[in-house]
Order: sequence, then C-alpha cells, then structure tokens
Amino acid sequence: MHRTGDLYGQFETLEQQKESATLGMWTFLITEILFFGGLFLTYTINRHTYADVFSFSSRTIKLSWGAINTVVLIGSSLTMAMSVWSAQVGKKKLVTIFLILTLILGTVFLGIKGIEYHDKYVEHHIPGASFDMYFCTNNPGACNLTTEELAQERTELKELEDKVGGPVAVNAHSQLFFSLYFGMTGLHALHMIIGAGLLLWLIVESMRGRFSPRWNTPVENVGLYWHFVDIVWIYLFPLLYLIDRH
Amino acid sequence: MSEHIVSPKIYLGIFAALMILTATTVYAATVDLNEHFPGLNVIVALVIATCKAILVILFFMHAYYSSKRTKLIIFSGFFWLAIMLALTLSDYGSRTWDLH
Amino acid sequence: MSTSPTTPAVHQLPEEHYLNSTYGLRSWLLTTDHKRIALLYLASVTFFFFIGGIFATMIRIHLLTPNGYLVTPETYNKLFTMHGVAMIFFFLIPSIPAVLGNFLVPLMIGAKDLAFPKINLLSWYIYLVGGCFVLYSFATGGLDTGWTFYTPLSSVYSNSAVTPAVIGIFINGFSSILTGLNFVVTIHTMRAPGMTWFRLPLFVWAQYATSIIFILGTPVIAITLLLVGLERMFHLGFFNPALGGDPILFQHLFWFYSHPAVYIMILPAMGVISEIIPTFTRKPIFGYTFIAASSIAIAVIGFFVWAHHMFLTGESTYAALAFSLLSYLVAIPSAVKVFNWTSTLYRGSISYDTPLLYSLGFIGLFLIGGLTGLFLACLGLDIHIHDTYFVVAHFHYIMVGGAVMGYVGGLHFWWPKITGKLYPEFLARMAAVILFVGFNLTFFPQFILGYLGMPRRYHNYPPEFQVLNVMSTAGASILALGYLLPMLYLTWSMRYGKVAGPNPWPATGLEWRTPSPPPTENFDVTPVVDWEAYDFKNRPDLGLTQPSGPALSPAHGDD
Amino acid sequence: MQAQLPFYPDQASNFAPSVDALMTFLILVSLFFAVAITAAIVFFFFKYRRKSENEVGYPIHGDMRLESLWIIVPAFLSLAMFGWGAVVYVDFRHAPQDTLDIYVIGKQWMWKIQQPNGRREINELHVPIGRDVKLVMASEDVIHDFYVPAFRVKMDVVPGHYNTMWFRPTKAGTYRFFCSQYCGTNHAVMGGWVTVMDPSDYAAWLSGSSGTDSPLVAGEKLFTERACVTCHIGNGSGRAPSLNGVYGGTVRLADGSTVTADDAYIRESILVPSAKIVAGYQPLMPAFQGQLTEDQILSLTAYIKSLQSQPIPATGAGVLTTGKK
Ligand code: HEA
Ligand code: HEA
Ligand code: HEC
Ligand code: CUA
Ligand SMILES: [Cu+2]
Repeated sequence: MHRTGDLYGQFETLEQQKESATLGMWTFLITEILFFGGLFLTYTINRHTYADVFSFSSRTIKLSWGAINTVVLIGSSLTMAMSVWSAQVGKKKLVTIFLILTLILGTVFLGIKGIEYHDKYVEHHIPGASFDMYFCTNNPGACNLTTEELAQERTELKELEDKVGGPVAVNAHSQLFFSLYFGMTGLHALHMIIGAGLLLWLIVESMRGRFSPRWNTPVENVGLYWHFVDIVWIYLFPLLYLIDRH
Repeated sequence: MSEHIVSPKIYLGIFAALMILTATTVYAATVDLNEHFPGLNVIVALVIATCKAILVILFFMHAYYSSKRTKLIIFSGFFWLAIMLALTLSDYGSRTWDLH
Repeated sequence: MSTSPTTPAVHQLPEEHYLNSTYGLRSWLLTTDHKRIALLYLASVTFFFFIGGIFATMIRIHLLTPNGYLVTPETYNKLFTMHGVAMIFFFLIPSIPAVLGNFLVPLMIGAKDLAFPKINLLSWYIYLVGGCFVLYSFATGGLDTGWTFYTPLSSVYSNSAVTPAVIGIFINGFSSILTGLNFVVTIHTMRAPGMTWFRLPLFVWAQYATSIIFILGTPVIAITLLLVGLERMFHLGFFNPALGGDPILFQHLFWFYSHPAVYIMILPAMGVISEIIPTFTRKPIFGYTFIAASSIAIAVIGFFVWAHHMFLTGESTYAALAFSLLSYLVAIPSAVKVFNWTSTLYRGSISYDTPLLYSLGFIGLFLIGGLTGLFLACLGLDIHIHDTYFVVAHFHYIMVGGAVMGYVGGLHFWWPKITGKLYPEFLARMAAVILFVGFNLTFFPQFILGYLGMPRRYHNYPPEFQVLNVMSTAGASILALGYLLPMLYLTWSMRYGKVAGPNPWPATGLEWRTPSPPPTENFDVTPVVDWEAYDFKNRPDLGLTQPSGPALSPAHGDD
Repeated sequence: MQAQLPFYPDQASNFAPSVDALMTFLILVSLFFAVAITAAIVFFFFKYRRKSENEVGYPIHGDMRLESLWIIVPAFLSLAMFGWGAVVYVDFRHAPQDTLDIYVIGKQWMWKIQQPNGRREINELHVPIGRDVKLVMASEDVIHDFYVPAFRVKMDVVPGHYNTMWFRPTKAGTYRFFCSQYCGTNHAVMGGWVTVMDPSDYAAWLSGSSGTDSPLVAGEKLFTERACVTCHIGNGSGRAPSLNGVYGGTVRLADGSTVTADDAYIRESILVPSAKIVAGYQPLMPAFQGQLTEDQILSLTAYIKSLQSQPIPATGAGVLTTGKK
C-alpha cells in the first residue's frame, strides 16, 4: 500500500487513520494490563501466604529511592502530556523540548533503578545461588547499613525465624519476594527502555518538524504508552516498597 | 476531527494532585492502620494507587474526553483483570470454609 | 447429484491479481498484502500440522499393543507433548484466524487491507521465530511435560528442553495478540459504507469474538510461561512448593488462558460454518442476531470457567461448584448456534457441494464433542473421567471433528477465491466422507476406553484395553488418508483446476464481488453495501430465480 | 442403581452406582439431542435438496419462540446435570466422621502406603468392605493422582498440599489403581492393585504386619522429641492450646474467623503456625517447615487425631466444638 503524504494507502481519510491508531494503541495497552496482571496475581497469592517475610523483605529496600522515582516518573508523565499539548497547538519547538525532558526523566528513573539493583547485588538479595538474607547481618560492613540498622535487622530476623520456621524458610520465602520484585520491576524497566527508544525516535522526527496539529498521532500514542508504564509503577510502588513500614 | 485539547493548567493540577497522593501514601504506610482494622494499610495503599491511576488515565491519557468505545475498551481491560484476580482468589479464600 | 451448471460459463483469470502483481521471493517475504500474508500462514500452519500429525501417527502405532513396541516411555511422553504443542499453539490457534481470517476479513467488510499491514507481516515473523524456538526444543532433547506444562514437573523435574519451548510459545503469543488487535481495529474502523454491524458476515463476528480472547487471554499465558522459564533457568520458586511456591497457582494462570483458547479454536470454525450453510441452502441464516450474539457470549463467558480443569486438584469445593455452573452457562450459546444452523436447512435449496458436507460433519461431531463436554463439566462424573481417554476423545471431537473440519471446509469454500481455480469436486466429496468415517473410528472408542478407566498419557496399558486401541489406530490410518487427499488435489488444482470466476457458488458476501483471485487493492472501487447479509432474494446480480415450490403461509414468511 | 451399560467397569464402592447413574442420565440427555439434531439434518438434507439450478431457498429469518425454547430447555437440563453432579461431588469431597485413615505418599514413580497400624505397602492397598476409608495423601515431588476406576474415585496428590479422598468399598476383589496425573517418564507404570477384603480378613492381614511403628506411635514419640509437649500440655495449662479434641472441631482464630481443624489445618499449624493464630494465644509456636518429613507430619497428625478420645479439659479459648460426636 503506498502512502500519500501522511495518509497510508489502506485508509480513506486521515481521520480514519488516526482513529485506528488510537484504538490500536488502547487495545495494545489492555493486553499489557493482563500481562502485568499475571504477575500481580502471583504476587498477591504469595504475599498473602508469606505476609511476614514479605513485609520484612520489603523493608530492606530503600523507601527513599522508590519515593523519588515515583516523583520522577510522574514528572515525566507531565512533560509527556505537555509535549502532546504542544503538538496539538502547533508549538513545534516545545514538542522537542518536552520530549527531551521526558527522556531525561525516564533515564533518571532507570539510573536510580540501577543504583537500587546494585545495592541489592551487594546485599546478596538477587535470587539465585548466592541469595542470602543473612548476608548483611553476618558480614557487618559489607552492606551499606549503619550499626543500628543492622541490629534492628538482626532482631527482626530472629523474630521472623520463630514465626516461619528457621533461616531456611526465611531465605526461601524472601527469595520469592525478591523474585517477584525483580520480575515486576525488571519487566517495568524493560518497558521504560522500550519507551525511551520510542522517545528517541520521536525526538528525531520532531526536530524535523514532523508533528503538527494536523498530524501528531505518534506523539499521542507514545504518550499513551508512557502514561501506562507510569500507572504500572503507581501500583508497584506501594506493593513492593510500602508493605509494612510502621 | 474534533479533538479535545487539554490545557496545561489541567495537566499541572493533576500533577499536583498526584504528588499530594504520593506523599499521602508514603505517610499512610508509616502509620499502623492495621490495628484499627486488619489489612487497612493495604487497602489504603491500593485505594490511593487506584485514585492516582484513574487521574492519569482520565486526564493525562485523555480518556475523559474520548469516545464511548475507548472507554469501553479501557473498562474491559480492568474488568478482565478483576475476573482473573477475583475468581482465583475465590478459590484460595474458600478452601478452608466449612461444608456443613 | 452434481449441481454443476448445465451450460458452464467460461471464465478467465483476471489479467493482474494479488498473486502475480509482483514477482520474486522478496515480494512475498516483505509483502504487506493481507492476502499474501494469509498464504504465508497457510504454508506454515500446514507444516506444523504435518509435524503434529507425524507425532500422532507414532502415538497410535505405539499404542497398538499393551506394552508398546515402537518407542521408549520417555520418547512416548515427548511424542504426545510435542503433538499437543505443535497442534494447539502452532496449528489450530493460528489456523482459521491467521489464514482465512487474514484473507477474508478485509474483503468481507470492503476494506483495502487490515488497519496495520506492517504489523500483520510482523505477526507472521513473530510466529516464525516462536516456531523456530519450539522446533529447536523438539530437535534438541524434545519436550516431555505434556502440553499443559504443569509445575513442578516442568519447572524442576523435567530433563527435556523446556526452556526453549516456553520461550517459543511466549514469543508466539505476541503473534496472536497482534493479529487480534489488527482485526479488532479493522472491524471497528474500516468497514465499507453501508456495512453496518448487523450486516457483517457472521464469519467477521466470529473473528471479532476470537480477537477479544486473543487480546485479553494471550498476555496471561505469555507471562505464565515466562515465569516457568525463569523458574527453570534461575531456580526461582513461583510455582515450586519446595521453595514456597504454589503449583495450583500455575494451573489457575495456565487455564485462565487455555480454556478461553479452546474457544479461539472453535469460534472461527463456527464462523466458517455460518458462511457455508446459507450459501449452500441459498437462504438467510436462521437467527442472525442470535448467532452473532452467541459468539460474543461464548468469548466473554468462556473466561469464567477455567477452573473446570482443576476439579480434582484440591481446589475449594465452593470454587468447583461455581466453575461447574458457569461451564454449563457457556454451553447455552453453543447450543443456540447448533439449533440455528440446523433450522437454516429447513426449506433451503440444498446442494451437495463439498463445503456443505464438511459443515454438516462439523455439526454432528461438534455436537458429540460439546455434549461430552457437559459430562466433564459435571462435577460428580468428572471425578471418574478426569484425565482419562474420555477427555482425549472429547477434545479431539471438538478440535479435530469440529475445528479442523471447519478449517478444511472453509479452505474448500474459499479456495476458488484464493487461487481462482476450482478443486475436483468428486475427489473432494470422497475425502470428506473418508475423513468423517476415519475420524469416528479413531476417537469414538476412546470414549469407551475412558469410561473403562484408561488414563491418558499412558505409554502402556492393561491388556483388556487392547481391542479398542487397535480400532482407534485403524481409524487413524483412514484419517491420515483423508487428510492426504485434500493436500494433494488442492495443490494439483492450483495449476490444473478449472477457472472459477468471481462467484462460483454463488454466495452473497462482498468477497465474491471482486475477481478471483482479487486484485492487490481488493476492490477496484470501494463497494457500497445496501443489502442485508445472506439475502439471496433481493440480489438480482446473483442470477438466481425464485423457488418454484408452493408459497408458505404468512406465519412463516419473512419477518 | 442397576443402570449398568456394558462399558461400565466393576462397581466396587459406594460412589460407583451414583456416578454410573449420573452417566446414564447424561447419556440419555445427549442421545436425545444428538438423535434429534442428526435426524433433522438428514431429513432436511434429502427433503430439500436443490431441484433446479437457479432455485433459492425460502427466506426465513428466525423465530423468537423457537429461540427462547432452545435457550430455556437446555438451560434447565444443564441445571439438572449441574445439581446432580454437585451432590455427588460434595459427598465425595466431604468425608464422614470416623473413617479408617490410610496414609498415601506418591513419589516418582511409586506409591507408599501406610495402614493405621503402621503396616506399610508399596503399590498395593488393602481395605475392608463396608468401612469408610479415607486416604490422606501427600507428594514428595510432582503432582500425582490416585485413581481407582472400580471405585470411580480419583484425587490429585499435590506437593505442598494435603488432599484427602474417601470411599466405602462394597465388593470384595482386586482392582487396578492408576496414577492419573502425568508425572514424568514412568507415569504409566505408577499403579498397582487395591484389594478389597472382608473385615475379618482385613484384620487378619493387618495383624500379620511388619514391626514398624504405627503412625500413631511414631507421632507420639515425635510429639515428645520435638518438644511439642512442652507447650501443648494436655490440660490446657500450657502456653499453647491443648490439642485434645481439636481434630475435626471448629477453631476460632485471632482474626475472628473460624476454621475446621482438618488434616490440612493441622499440617499448616505445624509448618507455618503464624498463618492461622488461635484466638487467645500468642503466635509463639516455632514453624517446623523444612524440619519434618511428610512421613513425620502424617504421624504427628495421626497422633493429634488420636487425642480425641482423651478427657477434654480444653480451656483452649479457640476451641468451639470438638470433633467428638
Ligand atoms: C476447541 C476446543 C474445545 C471446546 C470448544 C470445548 C468445549 C467445552 N469443553 Fe472442553 N476441553 C478441550 C477443548 C475444548 N472444549 C481440551 C483441549 C480439553 C483438555 C485439556 C487437557 O487437559 O489437555 C478439554 C477439557 C475439558 C474439561 C476438563 C476435563 C478434565 O480434564 O477433567 C471440561 C470440564 O468441564 C470441559 C468442558 C467443556 C464444555 C462444557 C464445553 C462447551 O463449550 C461445549 C458446548 C457445546 C455443546 C453443549 C453442544 C451443543 C449443545 C446442544 C446441541 C444442546 C444441548 C445442550 C445442553 C443440554 C446444555 N472440557
Ligand atoms: C488441534 C489439535 C489436535 C489435532 C488436530 C490432533 C490430531 C490427532 N490426535 Fe491429538 N492431541 C491433541 C491435539 C490434537 N490432536 C492434544 C492437545 C493432545 C494432548 C496432549 C497432551 O496430553 O499433552 C492430544 C493427544 C492425543 C492422544 C493421546 C495421547 C496420550 O494421552 O497418551 C492421541 C492418541 O490417540 C492423539 C491422536 C491424534 C490423532 C490420531 C490425530 C489425527 O487427527 C491426526 C491426523 C493427521 C495426520 C496423520 C497428518 C496429516 C496426514 C498426512 C500428511 C498424510 C500422511 C501421513 C501418514 C500416512 C502418517 N492425540
Ligand atoms: C513454643 C511453644 C510451642 C511448641 C514447641 C509447639 N507449639 Fe503448637 N502451638 C503453640 C501456640 C502458642 C499455639 C496457638 C497459637 C497458634 O495458633 O499459633 C499452637 C498451636 C498449635 C496447633 C493448632 C491448635 C489449635 O487449637 O487449633 C497445632 C495443631 C500445633 N500447635 C501442633 C504442634 C506440634 C505438632 C508441635 C511439635 C512438633 C508444636 N505444636 C510445638 C505453641 C507451641
Ligand atoms: Cu504419578 Cu502419574
Ligand atoms: Cu475448558
């Protein structure tokens, strides 16, 4: 099918084309809901079964990073929305600027995620052969924790052992938590990376002045995608970081 | 095509609301609500998250201004998610119920 | 018996059509034409049907004697697993949607192509990549988990090539999702002027319903199998009780997709039947709205019944009760369809062409398959017949007797449109009858075996079951012949068949209003629709006259 | 129920006649529809065959009355099938009181079975006629399924879960049992024989047993060895509820809900006590997950069950009713 200007051959009008694109994007997003849904279900069942271990494991993640990332990501949603607006009202320069801002915020998010993953690596909280919930308490100094924090963790671990049946169980069940943690945030991060790629493409196109009030479907659709990824995080944050902070 | 253009003011307002909700949810997590009602902490966290998600969907994603069809599609996504969660949990939840 | 025209009109192939408009491998591998992509799919699903069929043949030969002499137990387990995987994920699920649906949906609604032609091509490539992973797993150690991949067998205990297989099915899932997405958008936004929802051919309704399942179900199997893969690779414990996980949860997730998936397989076939029956009775289908609505109802309610595969896993008694009741609910729309098809035959002008023979075969076999589904959904009875050959017979009746019959019938029906050539009618009728007989001989004994207590997935069995097994194997060889025949004469007809002309039957759909084979752009001018679906009476362009029989009393007249 | 068709296997348990009757009912309903629809198709097929080349069929678009008829009639029949099936199933899932408990452990690819007095069998099961038998089943690896066609019963044996099933043998003889959940390479040979005996023969057979401890005795030993006794003191004066009469009764939990103390509950209470805390007690009990084998858990459960018969001073705040009837 050949293309006349912005109109692809299979469509009759630009309007029809835009309608199809939007509809297609939304349809894609609901498949994403169910995709993440399978993980959420697995999470729910396990969290219910292993409530104590899950809340303990959740407390070993740094709340501050998660909170900052939430702000960063919602901020990037704002700039994304603004770039759609700029395209709609024909401010071509602004489109590019907002897209770049979005990309920067997205990268910051991923950077912070990287730091968090690194911390978990240092603490031996990455599921696998070397997973060890007791690594930090057994090797004071190896983790980036203060003495009080370590002492606190020790007592909590002790209590936990009594509740769930010893260190083996603690390790097994917290490994489940971290499997889910990495599964969910990893999949989310993968979506962010794809989104960043899309943003790069948009920035290039937008510098060429491609997006106008008449035709800005790509900006809008990538926007939808980006906001969706934001929504996933909006749920991940309380589920993974805020289980039991009191 | 009559396309609704959402003004930046609304976007900023939504952003502010989202920030407030984020702060609330972090704060709520540090208070022990479970002693008032078991599981209240989770419920509060999820209700707040859902409010945030709804704001994002309605305004950032323009669902508020979209056609019935789009709304139906969005709804069906969440509805199916609900089916999956609810029916599966109904199995787990009722395993120990008494049969008499 | 023959109804071929007394004075056969001489037709000629159009000068330029989608098959010859461009040449060369590139023009096929990079095509975005939905009709060519449909043919790419046709070749690939046929390939997988072959693979699955060879495994089936080996299964049946092995089961000729109680102790099985053909293969080792391990190999036998791999055979039925790979048979199930190839047939379900790589043959039957894509078969009608991706071949006939791809070819026909745009033609039927009067569009130039699907809404996203490039994505359509992408789905085919994704399918290929997924297929390669699975073939790789078959070739390197095979797969012995059963097509259901129950954990912890699949995630911990199996020594076979599970990881590439689940990755392959995971990837293949996106092919389904994108196809479904394309159909939904196309049907919503690309209908020709005048093509209202209630003028849509029922095949399109069926594709729409199928797409709902593609979109909402497939992501769940994708993530589930991904988790199994991760669990296997990194020794995680989502579904492994030794590490705190829950194997029942896997089953919930698996069947949340895989039960609706059975409707992915049957709904399109039902759509095919709903096209063929009006055409060969030359009358509007009985209860159009009910058939259309029942497709949607099946797609939606089909999502509420999945745990009827888990009645004996120790799931909660209450959940079992609910899922059983809901399973009966989903049977009602299927019943509605069967009754409406049958009623359509009443006072028709019935010709004995091959596609109709397949359709009637479909109704009969689907009926038996569906009715035995009610046995399985019956809680008390499932205690006994769960995981026996009764289940095997049930699903082959629906999937082979139903879905595959529908697919082959549909291929015959639209073959003239796809290739521009007619297939040899006599051979085709013979093949249909051979298939029907062979099929029943293969699978009916399995119901009895099941009730007698023969568990499925058994490489050897108590000697008292031998007679029935031999019957089944005998039937399977007839069945194989029945499949071989169409493959041969359809291929033959592509070259040597008679030229068909635009509307050989004649039928009412838009796809028949354009030359066979159609031009790349489908229609020379965008068609405008001002008639109802299957309205033979008000279509002078079809060249049919009124019936000469007695007029009906007004009570039965057109409403 | 005499409704026996030639392809019905032996009827050797209380469930066999009910399942077969259900089968007969479904066959009749199915035959009705299958015959009616096939007859209609064949009749129309010949009656209305095309007589002239250009003929069209008579345009009939539908009929509301017919549509409602064929929605309502199948709906009612469905309800009947569902209801009848549900009755049998609920009966099957809900074992009566006072059963003969036999412990069954599945592992790739054999069945280990232990009679109440400790006699062990492999791939064989002996049961007396007329007694309600309950199989308490656990798996050591993957999912298996214990299936006795002549009894019309089967149940998955799921690792990490406790499934039970019951039946009452009614006819002496030996019958096959199978593993009917696919479990790997030798799934097809993971079966054996069930021997149904007269009660007196059964008793004689049991007493000719090998010297292993019965689960009850083994459980009692474990109860002391693992220091359960230190907290669970018989008169309820300990830090933990008395376990006398707990089994089979209803227990009130700290969150206000109640549960029946069945095998699954006891198992969970031992492995993960924090999952369900008995009302009025602190969550003191250590979890034993990973520290007891399936065999040992079965033995402990058997022992706790036996505590029924002792005097019940239960001050256990959680104990509402006891299993003793
Ligand atoms: C295309 C595939 C397909 C379709 C359409 C169906 C349709 C149905 N299936 Fe089937 N099923 C499978 C494929 C399919 N199934 C497969 C592959 C398995 C095994 C999976 C595995 O374990 O490997 C399986 C297993 C399976 C089980 C689990 C068995 C077990 O493992 O113990 C159950 C249980 O409820 C079931 C029920 C049903 C029902 C109620 C329908 C209904 O939708 C049928 C509805 C149709 C009718 C009822 C006929 C028409 C009706 C009338 C003419 C009127 C009379 C009607 C009434 C009186 C109600 N199926
Ligand atoms: C679409 C799905 C589909 C299709 C079409 C088939 C088709 C067939 N199936 Fe299959 N089957 C399944 C889906 C399907 N099956 C599934 C999901 C399972 C469960 C797997 C599991 O337990 O995990 C199963 C299991 C299964 C079993 C049970 C195995 C067991 O539990 O131990 C058996 C046994 O008889 C069987 C037989 C057959 C036969 C004889 C055919 C025939 O219809 C096939 C006929 C086709 C051909 C033979 C190929 C084409 C013919 C030619 C090219 C001619 C030349 C070839 C020769 C001369 C050999 N199948
Ligand atoms: C340190 C003390 C302690 C030890 C040791 C102990 N328990 Fe317990 N157990 C408790 C307490 C306290 C409860 C009540 C709170 C709860 O439900 O967890 C309890 C509850 C139970 C229950 C549920 C009782 C009911 O009324 O519903 C069972 C069954 C049980 N224990 C079995 C055992 C077994 C078997 C052992 C040894 C292998 C054992 N316990 C060892 C303290 C203990
Ligand atoms: Cu054990 Cu099959
Ligand atoms: Cu099903």
